[in-house]
Amino acid sequence: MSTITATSTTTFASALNTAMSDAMEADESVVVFGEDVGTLGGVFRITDGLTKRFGSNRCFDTPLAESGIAGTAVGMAINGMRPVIEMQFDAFAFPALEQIFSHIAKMANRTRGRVRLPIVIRIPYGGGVGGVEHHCDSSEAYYAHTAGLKVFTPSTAADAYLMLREAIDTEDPVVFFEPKKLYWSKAPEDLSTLRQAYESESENSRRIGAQGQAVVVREGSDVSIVSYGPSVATALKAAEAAAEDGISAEVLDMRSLVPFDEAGLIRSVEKTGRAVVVAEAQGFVSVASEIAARIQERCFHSLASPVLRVTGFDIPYPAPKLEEHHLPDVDRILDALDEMQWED
Amino acid sequence: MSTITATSTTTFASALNTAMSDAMEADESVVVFGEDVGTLGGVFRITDGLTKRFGSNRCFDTPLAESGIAGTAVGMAINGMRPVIEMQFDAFAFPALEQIFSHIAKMANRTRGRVRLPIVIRIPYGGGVGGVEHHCDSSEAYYAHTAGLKVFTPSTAADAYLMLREAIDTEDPVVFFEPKKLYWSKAPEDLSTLRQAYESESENSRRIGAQGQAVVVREGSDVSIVSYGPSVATALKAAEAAAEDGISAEVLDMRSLVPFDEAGLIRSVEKTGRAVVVAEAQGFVSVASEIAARIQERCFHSLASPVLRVTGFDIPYPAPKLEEHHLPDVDRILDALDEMQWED
Amino acid sequence: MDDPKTAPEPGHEKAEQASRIFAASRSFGITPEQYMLPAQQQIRMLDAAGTLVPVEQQGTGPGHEYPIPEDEVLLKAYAALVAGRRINDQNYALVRQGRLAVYPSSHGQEACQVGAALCLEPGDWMFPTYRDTVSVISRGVDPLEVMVSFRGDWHCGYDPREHRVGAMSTPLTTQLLHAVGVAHAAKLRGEETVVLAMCGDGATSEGDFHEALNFAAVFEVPVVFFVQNNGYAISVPLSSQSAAPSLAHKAIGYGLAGEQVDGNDMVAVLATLRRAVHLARENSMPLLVEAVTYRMQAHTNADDETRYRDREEVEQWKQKDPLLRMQTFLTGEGLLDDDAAGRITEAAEKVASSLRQAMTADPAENPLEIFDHVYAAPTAQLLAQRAQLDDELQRATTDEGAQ
Amino acid sequence: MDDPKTAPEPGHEKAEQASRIFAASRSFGITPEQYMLPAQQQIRMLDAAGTLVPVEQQGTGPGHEYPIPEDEVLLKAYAALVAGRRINDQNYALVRQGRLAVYPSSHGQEACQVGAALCLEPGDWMFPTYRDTVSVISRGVDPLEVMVSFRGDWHCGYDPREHRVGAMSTPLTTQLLHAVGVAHAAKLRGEETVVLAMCGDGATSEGDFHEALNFAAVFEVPVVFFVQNNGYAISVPLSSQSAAPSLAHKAIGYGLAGEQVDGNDMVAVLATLRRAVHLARENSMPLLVEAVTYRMQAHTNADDETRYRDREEVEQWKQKDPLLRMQTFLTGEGLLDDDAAGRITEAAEKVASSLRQAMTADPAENPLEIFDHVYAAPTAQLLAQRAQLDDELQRATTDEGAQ
Ligand SMILES: Cc1ncc(C[n+]2csc(CCOP(=O)(O)OP(=O)(O)O)c2C)c(N)n1
Ligand SMILES: Cc1ncc(C[n+]2csc(CCOP(=O)(O)OP(=O)(O)O)c2C)c(N)n1
Ligand SMILES: [Mg+2]
Ligand SMILES: [Mg+2]
Repeated sequence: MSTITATSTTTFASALNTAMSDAMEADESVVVFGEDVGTLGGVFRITDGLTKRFGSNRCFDTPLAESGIAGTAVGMAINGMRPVIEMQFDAFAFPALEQIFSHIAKMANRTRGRVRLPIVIRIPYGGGVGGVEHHCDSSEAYYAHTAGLKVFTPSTAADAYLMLREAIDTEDPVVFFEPKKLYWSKAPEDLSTLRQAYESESENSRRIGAQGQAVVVREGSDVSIVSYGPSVATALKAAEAAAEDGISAEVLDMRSLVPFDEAGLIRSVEKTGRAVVVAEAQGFVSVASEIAARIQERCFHSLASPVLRVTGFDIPYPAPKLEEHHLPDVDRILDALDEMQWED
Repeated sequence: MSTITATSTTTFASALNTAMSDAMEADESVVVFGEDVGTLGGVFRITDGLTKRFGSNRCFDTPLAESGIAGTAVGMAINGMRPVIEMQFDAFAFPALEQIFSHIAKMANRTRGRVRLPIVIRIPYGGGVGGVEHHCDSSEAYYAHTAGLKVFTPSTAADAYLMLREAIDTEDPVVFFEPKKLYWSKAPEDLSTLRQAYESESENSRRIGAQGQAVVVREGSDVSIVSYGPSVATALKAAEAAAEDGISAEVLDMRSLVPFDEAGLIRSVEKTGRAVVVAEAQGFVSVASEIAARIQERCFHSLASPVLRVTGFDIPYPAPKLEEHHLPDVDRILDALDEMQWED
Repeated sequence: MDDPKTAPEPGHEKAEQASRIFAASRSFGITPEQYMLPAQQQIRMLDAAGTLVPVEQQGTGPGHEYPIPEDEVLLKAYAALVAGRRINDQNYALVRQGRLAVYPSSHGQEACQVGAALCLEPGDWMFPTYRDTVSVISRGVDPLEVMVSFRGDWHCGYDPREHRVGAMSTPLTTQLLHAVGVAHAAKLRGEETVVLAMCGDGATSEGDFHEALNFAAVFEVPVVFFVQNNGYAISVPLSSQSAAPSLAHKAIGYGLAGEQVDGNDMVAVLATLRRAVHLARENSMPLLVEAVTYRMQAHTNADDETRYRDREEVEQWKQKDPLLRMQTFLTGEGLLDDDAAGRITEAAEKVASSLRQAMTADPAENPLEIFDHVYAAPTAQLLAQRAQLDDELQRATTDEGAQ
Repeated sequence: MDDPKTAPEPGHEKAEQASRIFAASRSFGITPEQYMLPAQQQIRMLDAAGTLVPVEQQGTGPGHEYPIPEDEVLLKAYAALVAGRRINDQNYALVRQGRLAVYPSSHGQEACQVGAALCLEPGDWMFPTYRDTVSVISRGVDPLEVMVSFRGDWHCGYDPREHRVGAMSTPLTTQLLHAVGVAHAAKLRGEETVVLAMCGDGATSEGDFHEALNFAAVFEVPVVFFVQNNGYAISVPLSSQSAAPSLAHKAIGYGLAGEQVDGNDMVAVLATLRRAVHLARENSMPLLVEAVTYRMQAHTNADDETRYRDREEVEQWKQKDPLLRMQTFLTGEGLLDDDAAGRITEAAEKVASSLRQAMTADPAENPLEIFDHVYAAPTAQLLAQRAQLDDELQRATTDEGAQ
């Protein structure tokens, strides 16, 4: 572990990198593979140095075929490995969807729990980085809808580290969504402290861990802004702006979409009585739809106003020059807050 | 047209078959292809007789590869054809998802409207037929979430005919979900009357048509049961049972998930003040979530009770012996009605 | 070709697999292309009547030699053939009696089914499809456990890890990649595990076929891809599936050796698969074996075969029945007498009748189990749904009681 | 092989494509296998120095003949090469200046780029990838329209139907199937449309490659699959991509003919592609052409090539520059003098400078357009969202005005 230098400032990217490296160190059945993850260290450099450190048996490039990557991961997991695979961009995971939906999600259930597949599918997602078409999608809804998959998406470097380690340690398949616009964001975080904290937990709690716990990233009393992944930062900024208008907004980071922390969600909305859900993906039949549906189901009598959604429009992701108009931003969240009935 | 005998009773299957046959007759750019759709007439016989009648240039078998089927449909549509392709079962469309998500849904937008793809993707879906694993999925959520696709699902033989003809005539790609448990259901329907009605409409209205119009299949005043596809029949039965308990339930068949008839939905729920959404698919991040979210967004002040959902559980589709426990049924809908606050 | 003399241009080197193939072909005095392409004719050891074919007509030659298995193995294969046929026909009957929901029969393909099981060591793995019931049973899995899915009780009735047999796969071709992954994991741990990956002729058209063969070749893992080409994918004949000279010709495109064998010739199937498994194990390399055979019954009971093939074609294939050919051969060679044949039939009958017995039971499945395996530990959401169903079931019982 | 003498077993007939290949091979006095496999060496007409290679060293032979194109065509190709190189390098510079978001350069691959365009008739179609800017421009599409996507203005800037050029495809390999569909539609209407389907070496590993070649062979449609094997898929070298003797060896697995050509030899590329297009058109059959070439610059500006290849390798390929080779050849043949060369350079400079000019403009896109093309007629839901954005934009303008 000494070769990874943990400093008191880290990027989201290096938190992910260190998480994989620590997991590989801790358990030699952890293997990392995908397109360009070996020599190059991934097009985002998230796997940088893993091949050098652990050898090309532990971190390696595959031929260019995503169904092949996911399908061989199934086989490796059947035969005792814990594969961590990378999809280069969100839309390029689509060729793997049959393997993911029909096998990765279902294998444990098909075999009555005899064959569990501890596979982590890492997917960089979201926009805001000026990417050309097919490089900016947010497709978490497809996976969250698919029973048998867990779906995580961290929004801070600390969570990037801890949640990726949890994802690797869990016996269930996890689709791990990494907001690519956060990769190079810096945070005052000491990875070695996180590592110690994580590794001192019991194996059992590591395998189950804090999974599915939403976290209140800003306390507030008037409205809950519910978000995850790349939108948490936007939600926080909106909460700050709202504070200037005298509105105390609580910001909730769901972190894990499956399992889903309904209790944490209810706690917040019952307190505030109002909710806005913020997410980048197109809003129709989305995770935001689920959150809104669930809030009204469970908190109906606490709600002073309908739950509103601020999401991407129901259009294919636009070209770089136009993406700012598509993505949820502070103003659009403030507009949603304005729409809420504040008279009472 | 004389070779197709329209009787005053028809099955859902023959309504679909006649719709394709009439569309092929009306427009020679309509071609039908997929696995086993030619000589065999499809494993459900929905394309029965088309090859015989129109020749193997118009209805033909492909090699066994769904991405190939969807991808060549893209090319054929680029080059002036109107392909109607069949996916043999719901889960077997998954290999085609990259072509569907990245091209079929996006081509018109990518090319600024210069290349529209009038492709119909027919997908038999849903359970209740004792099918083994991978044969009973309801995956409409994946498609409904994908901007650029239209998603239709008829629940009656008349709609099967009319909506499939509309789907073939529209300039946009349509994913056409056929509830397979309805295939052999009979209805007192005269297809030749429907044909005349359809063909007498103006080309423009045919190309846009009744698309996206929800329909009230049973009037009621106390609660709206919102449903589509295979669940409409269940919803109707539940409404009848509820009537015995003195509850007047309106049943709404959404018919088209994209475009989505928000106005029709609001109209019904504003009248009744309560809503239950019924669908077979697992409920998490589903079309039912969207409907519930949308109802509370738009009808918040008319709602006397939270919108409830009666859906499949969040599990992989169970084996035949256990599917009855998974699927929404009358009792479960009645339980949901019971849960609603009826005091006011 | 990859002759070391003409070194590839920089940046265009081939994987080691290529040089291994080159070395192998040299050892046989043939070109790498000749080594990778199938022999000029199907490998065949028994003619349609069951007589041993002269060596020079077996299709074998340098780089394409297939030693005939030992007598005990041939007898074992025959016994498995007889049992397999019995199981196929009994299941077919059970379906007609409505006691079984669905059964994709391999009647006519039993030589392939048995060969696939008998070519493997206990530590090896097999990845079967929905039609490979007889292979899975021949591998030693309890027949009843295999039938669980066709009876509709649960999805997969046996423990894949215990038997080293993948759950029978319905989404076509997907299992070939699982096979590659299993072999790759074994290789990384230094284990010598051969994996037999099975699919049909139709399934070779799926993209996963391509990706699986390519991954296996690049990773140099010992997977034998075994295609049972029975001429049809449901109603679609091979001519609408492929224009290749043979499916075995696909191998060279990945840098592996392909062979085509008479799939109704038990001796040839076993000889070819055993040799392929041996080469795979020795050299840690994948191979492709295509067996040409025929599905004698409908695709499943839901299928109407008369719509796409005529009786005459089926009759022609009846003349090449793998079971009869093997029986004639073994009898002719003096390996099988009436006594032995009787014992084998009896044993098969026993298996079949105990399966039939077991199948008459209709075990009550626990509905709540549908929530138990989705995740290692159920989520709060699933626990709530489980409680809902539990409540419904209890109310139903109470209602029944009240009636 | 598919010798009519040994008729296939009933139910196992091959597609007509197979018999057509058989007939063709017979006409050349070679076996179908020899016809479908690539020649024993890459087709090459110019050596690295640009001198014409003696016929017996060109790699050609019966069934693998490639007539050298006429002088005007060679000159036209040279002009396109010069323009292509100029565009590649200028775009590369524009990226460094931050005036262009991204550009996948085909510097070093221009012979392939130009060949792909010049082998087609106006009525034919081309399906390019993200790296094929120069092909698309050589085909006649306005350079500025081609650059729209790399500038981030919109996804595709030209009209695919007008130019019969598919929208440049980013999801790898998907476009090959579109090509097959276009050809199939044309065939069903009785039109003689050849479609050139382009992809890279890495892209051959995707399942869609397999499905496209197979569909094309079974449907017997005139698609020329053109693989630019530049040795790398981003950082992954060919040896980690394939163990096949060559990518052209994949053809036989689908029953089509494959050929490998020196992709830095403009004459050979053009000769091979023209012949392939001719055969495809004459026989309504698909073919596979692999061009061995090299990407001289990084994958895109976001890439750091020093991580996966050394300078020396790049230098070696510099010696085979397609532009210089062609220039030397044409000059040596007396087809190109300083005057003509000057005019060609000037013309290329003109194209480049007018593109540069146009690129300095930064057209304001209408944000509301993002709703306009999703469906033929906008849905109520999109109209509402459009109104929302419109309102936001108007309020923003008002706010600005107020400041
Ligand atoms: C991905 C996928 N597509 C379609 C199907 C439906 N299907 C089941 S079996 C079959 C035919 C398979 O033919 P083949 O591979 O030749 O095997 P055989 O049935 O002849 O043994 C089809 C199309 C499927 N199971 N999976
Ligand atoms: C389906 C898919 N997977 C991954 C990618 C990401 N990606 C873009 S280019 C590339 C490498 C392609 O290599 P090759 O086909 O050899 O073409 P080249 O870039 O060398 O021209 C990759 C992996 C993609 N665009 N599409
Ligand atoms: Mg078959
Ligand atoms: Mg390349």
